Amino acid sequence: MAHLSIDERTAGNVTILELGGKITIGDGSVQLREAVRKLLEQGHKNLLIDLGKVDYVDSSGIGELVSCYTTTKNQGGQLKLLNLTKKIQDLLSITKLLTVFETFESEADALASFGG
Amino acid sequence: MAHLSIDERTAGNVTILELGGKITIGDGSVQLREAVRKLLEQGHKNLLIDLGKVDYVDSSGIGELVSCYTTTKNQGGQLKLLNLTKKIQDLLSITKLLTVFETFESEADALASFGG
Amino acid sequence: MTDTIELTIGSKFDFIEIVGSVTKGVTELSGFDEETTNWIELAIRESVINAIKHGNKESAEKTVDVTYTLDQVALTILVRDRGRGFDPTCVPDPLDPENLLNPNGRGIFYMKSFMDEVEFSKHPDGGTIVRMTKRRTEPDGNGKGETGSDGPSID
Amino acid sequence: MTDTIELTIGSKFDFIEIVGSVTKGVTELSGFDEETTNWIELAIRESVINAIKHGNKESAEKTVDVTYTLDQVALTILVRDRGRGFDPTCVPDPLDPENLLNPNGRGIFYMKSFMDEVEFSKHPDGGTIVRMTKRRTEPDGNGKGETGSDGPSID
Ligand SMILES: Nc1ncnc2c1ncn2[C@@H]1O[C@H](COP(=O)(O)OP(=O)(O)O)[C@@H](O)[C@H]1O
Ligand SMILES: Nc1ncnc2c1ncn2[C@@H]1O[C@H](COP(=O)(O)OP(=O)(O)O)[C@@H](O)[C@H]1O
Repeated sequence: MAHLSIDERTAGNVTILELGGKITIGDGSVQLREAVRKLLEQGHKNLLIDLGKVDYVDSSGIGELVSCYTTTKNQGGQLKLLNLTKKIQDLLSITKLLTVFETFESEADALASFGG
Repeated sequence: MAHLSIDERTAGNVTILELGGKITIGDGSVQLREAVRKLLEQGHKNLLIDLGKVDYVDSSGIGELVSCYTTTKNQGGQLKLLNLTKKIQDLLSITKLLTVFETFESEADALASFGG
Repeated sequence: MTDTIELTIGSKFDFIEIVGSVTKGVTELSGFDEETTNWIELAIRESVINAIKHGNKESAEKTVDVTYTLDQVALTILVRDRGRGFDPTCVPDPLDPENLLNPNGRGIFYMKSFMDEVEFSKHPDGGTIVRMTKRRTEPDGNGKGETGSDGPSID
Repeated sequence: MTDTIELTIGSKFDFIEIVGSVTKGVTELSGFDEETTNWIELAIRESVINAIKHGNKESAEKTVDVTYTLDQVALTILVRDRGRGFDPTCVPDPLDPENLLNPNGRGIFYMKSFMDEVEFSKHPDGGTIVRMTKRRTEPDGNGKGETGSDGPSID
């Protein structure tokens, strides 16, 4: 139960991580951390996280997104968010994290924002 | 929560009751009893109960089907079952109720069985 | 290692759905397959309905306790009410031809059909305890793993 | 009339889903709308995660009790652990700019955002009790019925 699915694909110089399911304490958060760590190791530094199919996030999940953001930035990369659900939008908003993350509703706009 | 939906339609001299949801203690069982009682009062005596969209039945629900069968028969009518789910099939089978109820997998066959 | 979950509800049929969802959660964690999970859920619901209806006679202040214990061998579920108790050997057989059209009397039969063991006892402080067990592995210990389609035997 | 449901679990994150489904069942019975139900579920999950993680430090034999009490005015949920307790006034503010990128420290903030009242106390026998309340009707008693979109206030 309670699993996170992660589909990876590449668009130009950006790696898109399409998440589905739950980003919660335990499994979900760990899986996301591992996926981002591996991509950074392989030199993929432009990461776009598609949250459209995530149906549940708790404070650990939000914390994990923050961690991934920081790790990516510290390695000279960029991590941005695509397709926030209303729930995630609310959770980020009340903790002032919308001022931290760059977020997009359109994949094309998001990809363009990373530059060539 | 936990509700039974009942859609009624007529095919020739047969009234088809399409059930959806749960036939369980409380609401579901009472609703079914009321619907059958009303039809019998109005003179509709050929009843076909379509169980295809019923996702949960407990022993009260099974008992209610038996009650409706008996009431209908006592008033000179016939009550038959259509589209048993595997669960309902199993529940009827182990309590030897498949020897009591006439059951059908095809609506056409069921309707034909009532005669003209 | 043993895991225990306890749930206590007042004597209201409204709470049956909650008992159902806890049962489903516990059986899924136990690794039972979907079909077995459904039958265990049905058995526990029947037992809790009996506890509310026949045991506590729906009196609001009397509670029903449901305890789930999972060990390596089996999932054991206890359902306790605060009623007067009853003699389970006197319950009519629903398969007896004269009972076939009885609208009641199938609950305990379903509990026994879907669980491996069902035992009734009296709590020292009063009330009935129903103890139901579902084995996680084959009884002969041949290591076949989770019980597969351990549903009712259909004739 | 007052309804109470009690749930006791061991200190394992695996059981959080079960707490979630009981919470959902209780809030739906209480007549809260879907969005409010989701936020209440989140608040209770956060509290139970804290009880398992910070309170009981995941030690298997220590339990967490969750008690749901519904009356005409409000749904009140108590979460009790067997830990050492803590001083809730010393918890850092997650909105403080220097904490904004902290991966932890948002659980209690979410609990307070989504519930009407959150109080921490110590149980006489040890452990923390978190008492969370969600009102069913508008606080000024203007009879508006169930709280509608009583979610977080978004700036
Ligand atoms: N917890 C209980 N306390 C007292 N009597 C019970 C209890 N459970 C079952 N019984 C008795 O056993 C009978 C058979 O129960 P059951 O097979 O579940 O069928 P039903 O509930 O439809 O009558 C009940 O009618 C009741 O008399
Ligand atoms: N039940 C508890 N027992 C002991 N300490 C707790 C408990 N709940 C919260 N705390 C303390 O409060 C801090 C803040 O909790 P919270 O806001 O949920 O964030 P997080 O759990 O991510 O640290 C925790 O780090 C912990 O020190």
